[in-house]
Amino acid sequence: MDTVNLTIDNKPVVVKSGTTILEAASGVGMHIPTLCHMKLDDLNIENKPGGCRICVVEVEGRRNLAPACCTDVSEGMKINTHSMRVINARRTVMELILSDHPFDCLICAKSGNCDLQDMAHNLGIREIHYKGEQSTYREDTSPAIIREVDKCIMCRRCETMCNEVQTVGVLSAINRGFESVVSPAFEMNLDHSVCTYCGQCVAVCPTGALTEVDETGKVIRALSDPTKTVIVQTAPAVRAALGEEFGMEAGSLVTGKLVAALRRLGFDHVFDTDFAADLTIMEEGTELLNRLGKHLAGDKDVKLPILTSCCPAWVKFFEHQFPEMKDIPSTARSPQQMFGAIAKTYFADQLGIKREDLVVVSIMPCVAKKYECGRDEFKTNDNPDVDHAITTRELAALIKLSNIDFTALPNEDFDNPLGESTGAGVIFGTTGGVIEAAVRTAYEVHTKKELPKLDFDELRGMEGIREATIDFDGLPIKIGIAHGLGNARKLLEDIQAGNSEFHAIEIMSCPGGCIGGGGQPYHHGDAGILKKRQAALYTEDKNKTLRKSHLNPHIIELYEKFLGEPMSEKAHHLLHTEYFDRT
Amino acid sequence: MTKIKTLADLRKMKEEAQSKIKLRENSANPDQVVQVKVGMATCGIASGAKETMKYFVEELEQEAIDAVVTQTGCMGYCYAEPTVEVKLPGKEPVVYGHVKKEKAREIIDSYIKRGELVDGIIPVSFKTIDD
Amino acid sequence: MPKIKLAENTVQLIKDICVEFENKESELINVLHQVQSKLGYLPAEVQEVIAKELKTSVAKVYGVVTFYSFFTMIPQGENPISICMGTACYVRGAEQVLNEFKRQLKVEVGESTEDGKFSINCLRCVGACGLAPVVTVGEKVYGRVAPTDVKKIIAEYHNR
Amino acid sequence: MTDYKMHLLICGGTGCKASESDEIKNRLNQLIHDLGLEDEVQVVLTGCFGFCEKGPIVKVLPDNTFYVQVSPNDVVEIVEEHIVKGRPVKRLLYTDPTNDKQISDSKGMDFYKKQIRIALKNCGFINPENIDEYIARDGYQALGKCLSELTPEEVIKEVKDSGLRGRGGGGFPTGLKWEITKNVENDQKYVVCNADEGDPGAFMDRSILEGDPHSVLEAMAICGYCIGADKGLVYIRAEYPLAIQRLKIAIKQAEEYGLIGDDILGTGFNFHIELRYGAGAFVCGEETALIHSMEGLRGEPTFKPPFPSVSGYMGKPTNVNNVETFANIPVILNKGAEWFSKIGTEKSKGTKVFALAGKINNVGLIEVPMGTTLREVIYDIGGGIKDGKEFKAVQTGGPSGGCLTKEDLDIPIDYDNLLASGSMMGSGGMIVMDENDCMVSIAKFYLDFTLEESCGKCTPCRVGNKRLYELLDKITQGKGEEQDIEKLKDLSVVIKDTALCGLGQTSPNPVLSTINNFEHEYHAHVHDGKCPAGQCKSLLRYDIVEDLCTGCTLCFRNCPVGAISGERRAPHFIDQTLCIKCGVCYEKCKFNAITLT
Repeated sequence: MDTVNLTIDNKPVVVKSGTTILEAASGVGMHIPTLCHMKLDDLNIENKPGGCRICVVEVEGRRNLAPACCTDVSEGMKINTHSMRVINARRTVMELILSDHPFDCLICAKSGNCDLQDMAHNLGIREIHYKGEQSTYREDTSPAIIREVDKCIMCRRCETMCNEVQTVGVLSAINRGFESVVSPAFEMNLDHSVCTYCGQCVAVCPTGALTEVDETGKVIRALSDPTKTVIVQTAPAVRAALGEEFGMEAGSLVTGKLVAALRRLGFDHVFDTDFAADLTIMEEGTELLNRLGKHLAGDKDVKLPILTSCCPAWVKFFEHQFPEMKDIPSTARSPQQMFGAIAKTYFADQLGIKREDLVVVSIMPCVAKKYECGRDEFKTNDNPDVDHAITTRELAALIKLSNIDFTALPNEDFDNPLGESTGAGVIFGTTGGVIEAAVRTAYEVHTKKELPKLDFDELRGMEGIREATIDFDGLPIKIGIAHGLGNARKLLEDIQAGNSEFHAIEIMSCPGGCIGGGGQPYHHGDAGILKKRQAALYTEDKNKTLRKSHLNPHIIELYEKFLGEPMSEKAHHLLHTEYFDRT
Repeated sequence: MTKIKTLADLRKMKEEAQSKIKLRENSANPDQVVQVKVGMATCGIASGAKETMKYFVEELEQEAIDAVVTQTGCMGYCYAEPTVEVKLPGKEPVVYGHVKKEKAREIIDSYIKRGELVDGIIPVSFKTIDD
Repeated sequence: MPKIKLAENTVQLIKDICVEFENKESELINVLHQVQSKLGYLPAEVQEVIAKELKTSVAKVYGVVTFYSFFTMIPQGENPISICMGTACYVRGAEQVLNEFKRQLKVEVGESTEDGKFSINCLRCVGACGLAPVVTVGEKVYGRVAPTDVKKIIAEYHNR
Repeated sequence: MTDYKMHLLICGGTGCKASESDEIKNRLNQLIHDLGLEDEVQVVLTGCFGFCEKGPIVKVLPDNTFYVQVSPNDVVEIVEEHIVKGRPVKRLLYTDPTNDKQISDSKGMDFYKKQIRIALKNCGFINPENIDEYIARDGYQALGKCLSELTPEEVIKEVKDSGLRGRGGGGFPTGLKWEITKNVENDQKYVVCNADEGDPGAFMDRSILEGDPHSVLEAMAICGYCIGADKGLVYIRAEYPLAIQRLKIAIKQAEEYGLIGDDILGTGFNFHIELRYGAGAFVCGEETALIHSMEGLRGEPTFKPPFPSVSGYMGKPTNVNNVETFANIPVILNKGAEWFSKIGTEKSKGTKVFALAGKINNVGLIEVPMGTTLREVIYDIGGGIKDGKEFKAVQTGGPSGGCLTKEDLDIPIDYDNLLASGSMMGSGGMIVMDENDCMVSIAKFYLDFTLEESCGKCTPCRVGNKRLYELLDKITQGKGEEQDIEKLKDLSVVIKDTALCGLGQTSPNPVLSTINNFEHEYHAHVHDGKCPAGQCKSLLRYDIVEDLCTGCTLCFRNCPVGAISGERRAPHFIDQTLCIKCGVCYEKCKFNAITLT
């Protein structure tokens, strides 16, 4: 490939042609600040509107300043990234952004974690010289996401996520000039829109314009209510990310500390969603084998592929966008909801208390889980199976609020019976993990043989759409994997067109799967963090003695004592669900 | 309409079309063509100016002389109607009185074609009839 | 926003227009032009139909509608009054004319009078700068309008 | 075939149509028919004559009689007097404002004397709805010659040699642009005509499209031949219904003659043209925004490179030129690059069309050779300042340009000189201002425009221009502070330096140029609380001179807010805290007892 010679701040640099100034500078240790620009390597996600103009640099011979994020280097270029002209321009642009931004940093949900705040600090803004009218908008609260549109700086990252990556199409820039802002159509509330609450907009917002609904207050209230037994479940992806909130290296596994922290917060029983993940495999795996069996027997009514259904944003996505296909996904509930259903029946019975007196809290990497636990079909007598779903970030806030020194905590173990899990449950937190867990169980159930090797490398990775054929002892099973709803849409359209040869497809709404969920600690545009979280989950899986869901002793016990067998009538009632046409 | 199939056809078509707006082209560049102004006020019309004008238009056209024949108001020489002002490219205008068909013929043949002055000039010398 | 129910033939009309443009997303602006010329404005429900037909998101349609000043979501008055605010008209007093219209009709720019007879809009240069300031009512153009002419112009339409 | 002895040309441009030129045409036709003269007299509705100030215009050929401000009621007189009796209708002739002399032949009018018409050569001369008349004027000859006798390289060389530069504002060499697009390899390319003329007060492109649509179509096809495109798109403002209609007719006629379509003139070259409509967004004049708009998106500009020549409409190489640029092409190819390059200045060849507007006697459309001075344009062609007022400034380049002052009157107009004097060529709007125009208000007016037309994508334009506007507004309200003028300058410089597209980068120009040339006016507003031009209402003060007031109570009775008090037959008094400066008292007072300071 051709190379280009240039100088950046008087340093000679040689880079590949087609490199942007931003990338070239970064290569020599000059980190030009950016605000709207976001590039998630490996995920093929890029937001490059060139709109914020924070990254401008001086290029010798050019009339005006050049945006580093979208200007390619050229031979002989002489770039100055911090001349007086540049600094002056950059500061003025920042002042302009701030002049149309509320000054409530101290009480903003994003305070301390805000790209805008950091950058204003780094640019040494001490005064706004250009004050004037500020745009004001109505706040929009939905079951999962809050939009404080006053704080929108038109970086368009959320728009890119919502349209190009997720193809949900709820958010768009509207109006123009000073009035322009990112909004749903007709400035309607999110809960009137086709929003899936995947939370990817929240994950990338550089300000406090998009945040999750904060339910920590409700959790504190429940914990301090002496009449309630409060139990907690924690999703697989949480343990691979929570440490980041306490300054730990990305990819640190903090399962033991997490359990310890939850116990110190006052939860009566600390359980694991991984347990429910194993349960999901029992149900979903059985459903797959049933459908497959009928299909192989020539039953024309049975539909394949079967699609996973543990992701609530994905469920809402197809209910809105592909309602005619709502009989294809597995009817299995998500692990969060299976956990809630079992907790409020089986476990409440064990404790001898009424379901109303048992409060189930879940810690999720996800904002859509807040919406999911509020769905009517997951309630009995108006009492939800899961009472409150809080995000990894909210949990971190709770821990800080409760004066717990997280990093100094000892490692503790989950409680039983709903705390035991296998490695198969752990990898639910990454793209490819659910289907790998399902394969481990389905293979052994179907072939009645033990798997020679448990690591299915062909199902792992970060490619947006992956496919693999697994040999079920002579029966080739075709598997598809998609993460990111845009990728899911492609597979769905193939199915619609009759071009899909898959037997089973795993779909996760968030790029990377739950490790990249909208409720996780902010990645601030660094996709490397997601890969480290993913690696952490595979490590945890490897270190487990049990790595196949059907071998989880407490699952076996649950079926023996309570459910009977997978897909039994009771299982059907508690662990399966139906889908609705939401168009 | 039929399609024009070649450049040659287009060129031919242009020539046909040009004749239709020749009057406009010539009026846009009157200095390059012969200008004939016929006094067409009441007095002129009564004295047969209309026929004179028609004669000029038709004859000049037939002989393919690029010319602009216009009518104008009373030139103030009612005694000599019909009056006609002729201006050759690059020359001062000349006004002729009592121009009927025969005189017009003479003006065309001698003055317009060969530039030889003809009898019957009304001495106006410095003013054109528009003033 | 009050929901309106579109008549079936209106929906069909919109669908037909979309078909005329092969239901192509890239023809959105042409479709919006056509639909607005038929219906007079582009209410939310209409945009929803268009989004569906062109297989795009309604947010995107709304984003486009609100970007271009030519598109409106508010029904126009029977007699849409437009005051040219191009430079030539401006320096020759268009603002005073506009204010007089606003005062007489008691509406702001972009609004319609209560009886639905008039609506006021500003536009940029109709290219009749020689007649500045220019006001159009429907198709009719009024040139060299002074604030004192406003009453007369309104009266022309009042009793129709 | 009828050989008409007399042609009546009626201006059918938007301006004159607004003044009922259609009705004039109908009545003329009717009367001529009634008199049985339809074989003698041809009535033609043409494009704009340019002399919009005095429209509607009726021109009688062959004698070139130029009637101004004709109303339908004048038709009878024109027919009876002029056509039948040959006597011009004197009262409808144009009167030269400088010497009160009536001029009958348009050739004698100063307005036309200094003009050279290339882009406008057919405007006001042919019937734009009749392709034959275009063909009669060498129409499609250039296309025919290119397709049959020249290679694309040869055509591009001719365009390059002519020195033609883009007339849309930037002044990029047209031939070079074509060459760049030609050299990008792709199986599909596009030619786009930018007819999204949005500068307030500019109507050059509209007039060309209305008066001579074929010239643009022909040029687009030539461009398509050169760059290897078989599809052309005209992006035109929806606000130009007449131009759209004429374009549609022209496309249809050209298609019927096979001059557009497949296998043009038997050469195997295919070229189709479609229309795309703007929807009221000035920023769509910027080529990347225009392309997005054509794709059905919000008209937001994107960073260049990639330039449209490489990746444009639908991601394909696209050559975008504006209307006036295209209109020059057939003439250049017919008359030769050498002929064209002799007109104009060293670096700016040919002519430029300007829309003259504002406080000038002859508002209208003119075309002058590059290098003509502002003085010639304003005083000779434009007939000087209206109402004998004093010239103050002229704004060129619209909201992206700047103002030029008395000192600049003798600068020969071309791209480089205008830039050097702090303005720019722009698309050709020229707004003349007189002593009564407040330059701070003018800057505010342009900022208001930019603000409303900003797409909102980049911070400097979205927020920066808002802040500039607010500062200007503050100053015109008399609330300006010492540091505000500096702030205006500083912020303007940063916006120019950092905005994403041409609209944003040039939006502070009116501010900078009015500060550069009229800083004293800004100071007067800020320091003395005065608007020297007497335009900023908040800074006006009406007072009653006691000695002159007779106590007639007329002002008292007319004041809409009750700000005036006083006894009958005793001097009255204005309460400045209540006064809204509407000026009614000033107008009503019969004794000149009210002063305005």
